[in-house]
Amino acid sequence: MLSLHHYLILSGILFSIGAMGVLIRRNAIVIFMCVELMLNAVNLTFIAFSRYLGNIDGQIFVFFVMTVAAAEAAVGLALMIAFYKNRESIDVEDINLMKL
Amino acid sequence: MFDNVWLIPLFPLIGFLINGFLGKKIKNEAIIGGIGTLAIFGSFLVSCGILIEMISRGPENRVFEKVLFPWIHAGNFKADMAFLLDPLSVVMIMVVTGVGSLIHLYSIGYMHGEEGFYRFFAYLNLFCMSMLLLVLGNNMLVMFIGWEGVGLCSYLLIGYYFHKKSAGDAAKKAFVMNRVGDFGFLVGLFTLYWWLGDNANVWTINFMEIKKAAHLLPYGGVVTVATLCFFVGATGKSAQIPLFTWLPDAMEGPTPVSALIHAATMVTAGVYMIGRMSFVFIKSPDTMMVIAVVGAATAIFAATIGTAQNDIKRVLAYSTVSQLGFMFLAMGTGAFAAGIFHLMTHAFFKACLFLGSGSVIHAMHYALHHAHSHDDAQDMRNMGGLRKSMPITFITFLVSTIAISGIPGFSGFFSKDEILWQAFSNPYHGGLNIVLWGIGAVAACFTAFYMFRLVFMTFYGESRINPKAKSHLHESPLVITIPLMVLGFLAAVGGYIGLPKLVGDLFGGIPNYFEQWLEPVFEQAQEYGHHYAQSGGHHNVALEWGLMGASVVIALVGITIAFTMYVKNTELPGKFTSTFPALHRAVYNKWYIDELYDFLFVNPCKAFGNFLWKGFDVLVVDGIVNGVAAVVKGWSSAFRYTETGYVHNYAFVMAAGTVAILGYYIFR
Amino acid sequence: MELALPQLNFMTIMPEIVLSVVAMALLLVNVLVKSEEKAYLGYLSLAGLVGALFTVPWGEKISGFGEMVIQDNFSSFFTVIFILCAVMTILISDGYFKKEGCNHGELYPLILFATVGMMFMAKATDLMTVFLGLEVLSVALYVLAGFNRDNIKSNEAGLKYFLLGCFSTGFLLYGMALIYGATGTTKIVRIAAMASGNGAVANNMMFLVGMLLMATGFSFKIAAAPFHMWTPDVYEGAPTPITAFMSAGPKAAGFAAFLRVFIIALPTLTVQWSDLLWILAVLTMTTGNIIALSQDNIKRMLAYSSIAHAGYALVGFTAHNASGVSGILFYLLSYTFMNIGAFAIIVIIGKKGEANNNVQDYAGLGVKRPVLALCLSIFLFSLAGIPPTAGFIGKFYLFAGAVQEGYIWLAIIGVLNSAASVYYYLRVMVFMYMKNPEEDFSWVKLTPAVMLCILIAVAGVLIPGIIPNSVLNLAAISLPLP
Amino acid sequence: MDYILSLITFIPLAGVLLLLVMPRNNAMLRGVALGVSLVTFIVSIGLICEFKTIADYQFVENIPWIKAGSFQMNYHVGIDGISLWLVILTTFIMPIAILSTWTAVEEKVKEYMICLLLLQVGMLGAFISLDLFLFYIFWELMLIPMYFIIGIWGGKNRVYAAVKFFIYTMVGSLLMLVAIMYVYFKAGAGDFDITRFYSIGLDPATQTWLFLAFALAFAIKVPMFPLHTWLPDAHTEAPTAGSVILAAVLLKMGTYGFVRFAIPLFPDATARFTPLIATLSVIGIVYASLVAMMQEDVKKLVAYSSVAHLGFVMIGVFALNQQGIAGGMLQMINHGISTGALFLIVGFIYERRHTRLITDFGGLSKQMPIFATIFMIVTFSSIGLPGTNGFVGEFLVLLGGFESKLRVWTIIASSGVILSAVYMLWMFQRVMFGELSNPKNQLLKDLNVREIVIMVPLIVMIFVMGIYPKPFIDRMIPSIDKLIIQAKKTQVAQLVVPASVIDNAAAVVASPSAEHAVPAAGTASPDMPDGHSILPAGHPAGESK
Repeated sequence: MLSLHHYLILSGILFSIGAMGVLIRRNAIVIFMCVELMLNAVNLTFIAFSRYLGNIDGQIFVFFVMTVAAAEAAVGLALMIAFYKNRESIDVEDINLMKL
Repeated sequence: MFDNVWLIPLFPLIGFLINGFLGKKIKNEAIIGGIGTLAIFGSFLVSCGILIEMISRGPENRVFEKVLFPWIHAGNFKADMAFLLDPLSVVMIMVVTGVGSLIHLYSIGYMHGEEGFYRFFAYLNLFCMSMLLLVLGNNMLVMFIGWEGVGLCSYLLIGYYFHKKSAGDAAKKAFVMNRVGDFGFLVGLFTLYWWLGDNANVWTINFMEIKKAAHLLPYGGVVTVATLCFFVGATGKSAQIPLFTWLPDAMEGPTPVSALIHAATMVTAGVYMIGRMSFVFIKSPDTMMVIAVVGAATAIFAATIGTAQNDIKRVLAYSTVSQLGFMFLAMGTGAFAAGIFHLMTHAFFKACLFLGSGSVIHAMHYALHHAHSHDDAQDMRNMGGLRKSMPITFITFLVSTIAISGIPGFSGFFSKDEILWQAFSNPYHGGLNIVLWGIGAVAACFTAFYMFRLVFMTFYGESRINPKAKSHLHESPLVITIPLMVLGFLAAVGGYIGLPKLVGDLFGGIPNYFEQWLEPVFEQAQEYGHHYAQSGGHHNVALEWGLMGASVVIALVGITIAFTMYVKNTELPGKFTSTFPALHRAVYNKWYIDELYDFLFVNPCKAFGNFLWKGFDVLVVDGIVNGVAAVVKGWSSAFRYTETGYVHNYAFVMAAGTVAILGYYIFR
Repeated sequence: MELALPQLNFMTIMPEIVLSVVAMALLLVNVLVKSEEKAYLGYLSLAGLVGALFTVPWGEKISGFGEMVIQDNFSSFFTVIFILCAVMTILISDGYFKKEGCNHGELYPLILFATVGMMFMAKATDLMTVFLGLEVLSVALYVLAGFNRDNIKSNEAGLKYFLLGCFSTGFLLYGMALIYGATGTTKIVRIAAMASGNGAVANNMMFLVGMLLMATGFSFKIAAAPFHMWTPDVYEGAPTPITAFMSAGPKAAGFAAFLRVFIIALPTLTVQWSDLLWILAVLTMTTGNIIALSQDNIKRMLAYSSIAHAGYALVGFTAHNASGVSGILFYLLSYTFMNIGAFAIIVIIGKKGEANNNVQDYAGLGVKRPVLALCLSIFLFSLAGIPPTAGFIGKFYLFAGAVQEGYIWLAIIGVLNSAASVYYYLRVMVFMYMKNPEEDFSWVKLTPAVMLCILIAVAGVLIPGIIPNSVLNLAAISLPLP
Repeated sequence: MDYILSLITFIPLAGVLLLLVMPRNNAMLRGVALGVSLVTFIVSIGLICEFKTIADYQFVENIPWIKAGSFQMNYHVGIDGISLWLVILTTFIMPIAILSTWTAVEEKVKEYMICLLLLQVGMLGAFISLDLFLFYIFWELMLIPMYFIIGIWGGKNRVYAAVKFFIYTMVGSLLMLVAIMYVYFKAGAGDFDITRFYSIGLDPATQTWLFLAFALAFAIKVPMFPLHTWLPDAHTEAPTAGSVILAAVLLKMGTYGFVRFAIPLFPDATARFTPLIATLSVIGIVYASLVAMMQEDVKKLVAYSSVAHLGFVMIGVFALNQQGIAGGMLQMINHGISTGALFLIVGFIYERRHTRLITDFGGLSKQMPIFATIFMIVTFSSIGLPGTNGFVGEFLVLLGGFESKLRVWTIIASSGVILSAVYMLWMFQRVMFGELSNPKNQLLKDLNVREIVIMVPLIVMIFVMGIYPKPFIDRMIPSIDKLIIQAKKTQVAQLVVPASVIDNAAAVVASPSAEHAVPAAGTASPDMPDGHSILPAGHPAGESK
């Protein structure tokens, strides 16, 4: 029988994987994917709690998160396209005009 | 008349203001000089009036205080602008205004044609005012105004020829050395004020109030501290060891200045101050001894230097230092009246000597100028045989020289002999008395020697003057010679108001008027003195006669030596010099005291100041300030490299921050 | 199970409704307006903002939408800040985007949407609303930061902000999830109730970690160290009016949500979070000020300065007493005026393509354009916290709050920081007044809109600086209360 | 006359507004600025006329200003004998400062005058504030115009000097701000009224810290060794008027701060730190004098001399007796006049020769006799020659110090009178005496009418205060007595009322006639004179020790 802890640990691991991806990967799209992974890990947490607590709030939250993630994806990809048009790269190593 | 005492300093003040502000516009020397002279002469007249009134009053009614206005009042401290008239201050104002008037008159002739003639008279008047404040002040602070005021005027007048570097240097030196003394004066004042206030609840700096409270003061202890501090002040003003070196340099000023300030009046302020506070000084046997020893030492020390100087004014300057030493010797041995008496006679003969030397210089200068010669007009080696061309100057000069040398019948004899006798006989310093007398006697011998050396080199022998200039030499005008004659007369007869009792008894019991006159002033001091007098003193008439004779002999010895060396056998000085070159060089160079002071104080001070500025202030103090700024700036330039511009670095910092926070809270 | 319809209370979100409607209408109108007449959109949006301002109620406390939002003085105060922020941004935008030659019709709706998002953050009484408001704001801001499509720096700013913003959102959300898990609710009042009544919840590690992760997420929004790294780059790259907007509005919104959530929902963890904030405050102030010292680009310098100011506000937050919190409110309002005012001047001094933004380029401004220089000096003095400006009063309340709670050292570090900060503010004035002009600043055009913006800013800095009573009292009655 | 203080403080502000709207006509701008400062001065004369010689604050205005949250700040102003003369000094110096730059400042005249007048607002405000918060506002407000005056119209290294001045002062004052907040919360609910704070009775440990914070701010401003290094820089770089105001008024803020705030607020800490402060002051006197002696730049020399002079003020103030504080207060004013005048003098020659190096001069007396006379008077005032103002202050300071526990320090400090003569006269000699060798100096013109007009009031004040300082001291004394009582409040070991107060009261009763002849010494009664007959217990008179 899967307990709440299993879900929480899984989501924790997923969240960590996502975070590590953000830190390690160099392609902006992949990084964004990793962020999505983090968000979905959170969603999993919400759902698990919601189920465990018998409370629907968590599930509603998840809907919002999904919607927002979609909006973010749209904006994000647009930004990347704009950047790519000027720089012809979306490698984060190249996003370094401004520093210090 | 007493009520009008404020007029005395007022007249010179008015003279100063008129000449100071309008002098440049007036231009006419006669008017400027007239104003200046009349101003001080007016004071002289008022002083005479006061003297007459004081004589007419009984001895117990001769103290008078006049408050002009309250000056500094803060809490228990009160200093009024107020004057004190008593026999002592009247003697002083008579000397200051009398000699002052003569010197003003003299200056009209002497300063004729000088640039800044008006300036000279303005300063001279200002000086007189300050000096009168000094002697008239009824409290230490008014005295201190005058005390510093005369220092200021001395500064201004020494630096009168300000375009000469030496004059500027001398002026500054005089002021700074005086300031060292003033520092002592101030600390002495504070000590006395604080002790009396704190321990006896007499918060005062008023002389008469201190006098009344003087019985509360202990013998020695704090009084020694206070009086020694005051004495430091006196050494500064009166050019005693160790602060005497400014006075010879002060000869950079015009000669009337030397006569008035650096001979007759200002330099005697220290003596006056001790006299004024005799009731305090005498309470400290140690201080009295210090004063006596310093006085005696200065007397002999300056006299030795005087023997080897060639500048006519410098000889007189060292002579002044030496004579002041005599006065301090008198004060230190409790012979207050004698000290003041010598102060007065010294004012007469030394003023006359200075003015006489001025007359010589004036003539020499004129002559050399017309001969287009660049010889030094003040160097005695360029003079000689002047008695023929300048008879009046010569005679007055000779009279004064006899007076200073202590030849019986002239004023200096009476006062100097009184000092020597009292130094010997007063019961304060035990065995030291004889030593003091001995030093004084030797110094007197030196005095006679160098003074006659001066006379012989200047007025006798063959003329060493540039031959071309010789024809231009002539006697100075009346405006110069009249003061000479008056002062010469006073130098001759001024001593008779203070005949020693011994001599007076010979002539049917003529009392010592001068001592009698000052008796109420010093009565209290003498009483305190008896408190610790060691023995009854030596009141042996025969001994007194003997010592008097001895001092006459000593003077004659000095004169004889001078005569031998500078008239009869003129090679002797050269021989002497070549026999003892080191000694001569040391004496000629004033025992290298100036160099010693430079080495000990001036140069280290400058070096230390320079170190503090460049080494400490800029590098360390400001270095720390700028260093802090630099460190912050450095951090700034270092920390900005944390902003690498890479997203993953930023994300890493965020993640690391989160982990650190979580870790801290979970595992703490 | 009975189905209870929640009380909706549209009145509670009246300003948001007004602005959303105007924004959507503008999107439609935008299609019809020629590109050189986009300014009209600006006027329309200004009208909408002013209209929204009139719908802000005071003195009431109404909960709406099933306790999702609340209308109270706290939210009203922030709503005013946001509207002012939007108004001033719009006033300086038109000139800027014309200069940059950038079609900017969508700008106004985006600003309005961002404003709506901020308002929701200030009103949120539910973590869900906090998140929603935050995202509405963020999404709009990502676009705004990268609005200058042809400018590579703007692109980069947008992208950096986007990536890091999403990343931080993840942490915030995870924190919310944990809090939800620990208490079983997302309503902040109930979270507090659950925690205070129940030791098991209050001491639950999940609850604590949730708090910490939320703090992380909010710290990103307010640009507190070490979550500040994005700020300089984004501020530098974003179009200057947007930088102005971002530095004032979203920071205030972040504080609004941060304050309300932590003070109302997490009073049981006060000890923990005030410790955390103490450290964050010190780090933030110091980092911001130290690095700002060596900046030449004035936008970047102000970015670091804005980090430092977040630190000052955190000082008040650490104290979280009446003086401290009302100090934050006052300070954020003043900061809006002084910072946007400063940016307004940077906007008009700047040349096309974000050029002329270095401190050195300001040489001689005091001679050539004395009034502008004077205004900029006033803003900078206010930023430095020197009387008689609002910046000083704000700082006084913040630090006084800390002193009152016994955080003496925090206050001392704070004042030392503000002493150091003086250097870089003065540096701008050194160039403006004490160097000789190299250019004549002939390109500087002072349009009425910009002039109005600067005027508002000057008034907003000086009047509360001299007679701060009314604003302070407003702040004092606007504390976040359950 | 109820609002006279506000009137005085804000007339300059009105002048600023007037200047703002005026066209850029330099002559007119200067005229208006001068007029405004003159009007301020004339109105401030009213203060002296209406001033009552009592200890309380007068011309008090207390209007609620900020009241929000837990704070209550009032616009609470008023003056007593201590601040009266500083206010007058400020209004007195201002027209002189404005007149002094008539020709020296040709660029940005409008801004310059605005800065000067704003500065005046700040200074006056700080002197009249009785509300600690208000004081702080004005205190900081002063920095801004001074920063611009140094930074814009200053010399070569002006930016460095201006920024250093600003930040150095700021660091100290911000720490003081924290201390102000702390005091406020310690005092409990209420306003920032300083008299309220006087009576809170903090424990000694707290006082220590608070005193340090206050003292740091004030010590930087004074400036005391070793916090003085901003001063030479600021002075050297500032334009003449800036230096004049800086020396004459701004530095007094520090000493005034000690008198008004640090000492009465923290009596225990004051007692504890008196030796430290006195030591630093004495070091400052000797050290600054020695450093001044070696300076090559006249202005720097005068700047260092300021450090030394302010050291005297600090000694006097911390002597905590009537003479000391009265002397310190007088010395503040004296320093304002004398050093202000010295800076003006340096300004005159700088304007002519564009150099301030001592070696560039020499022999100027010949070329500029009026200048020489004035310079000499001011020099001697600075040295503290009796008859000039400098003496009265210095003397009272040293006297007060000697009577207090600071005796040893005072003796060392007294050596400052020697050193000041050394460095001032040496400088004077090198500048004014000697050969007029430099050909550039041979063309120098003597002072013109405007310059003489500037100097005359200062010279007059030098003598008035030197010869008749009574009106100045008399008005201070009640306030000083109050201060002393306050400062010794918690020191149980001390007398409750200083003996001097009793004495003063006795003197008032006795009220001696202006002139009286004391009969001959012997006939006076054996008792002490009347003024001294009231003895505190434990001090039997007439006891020979």
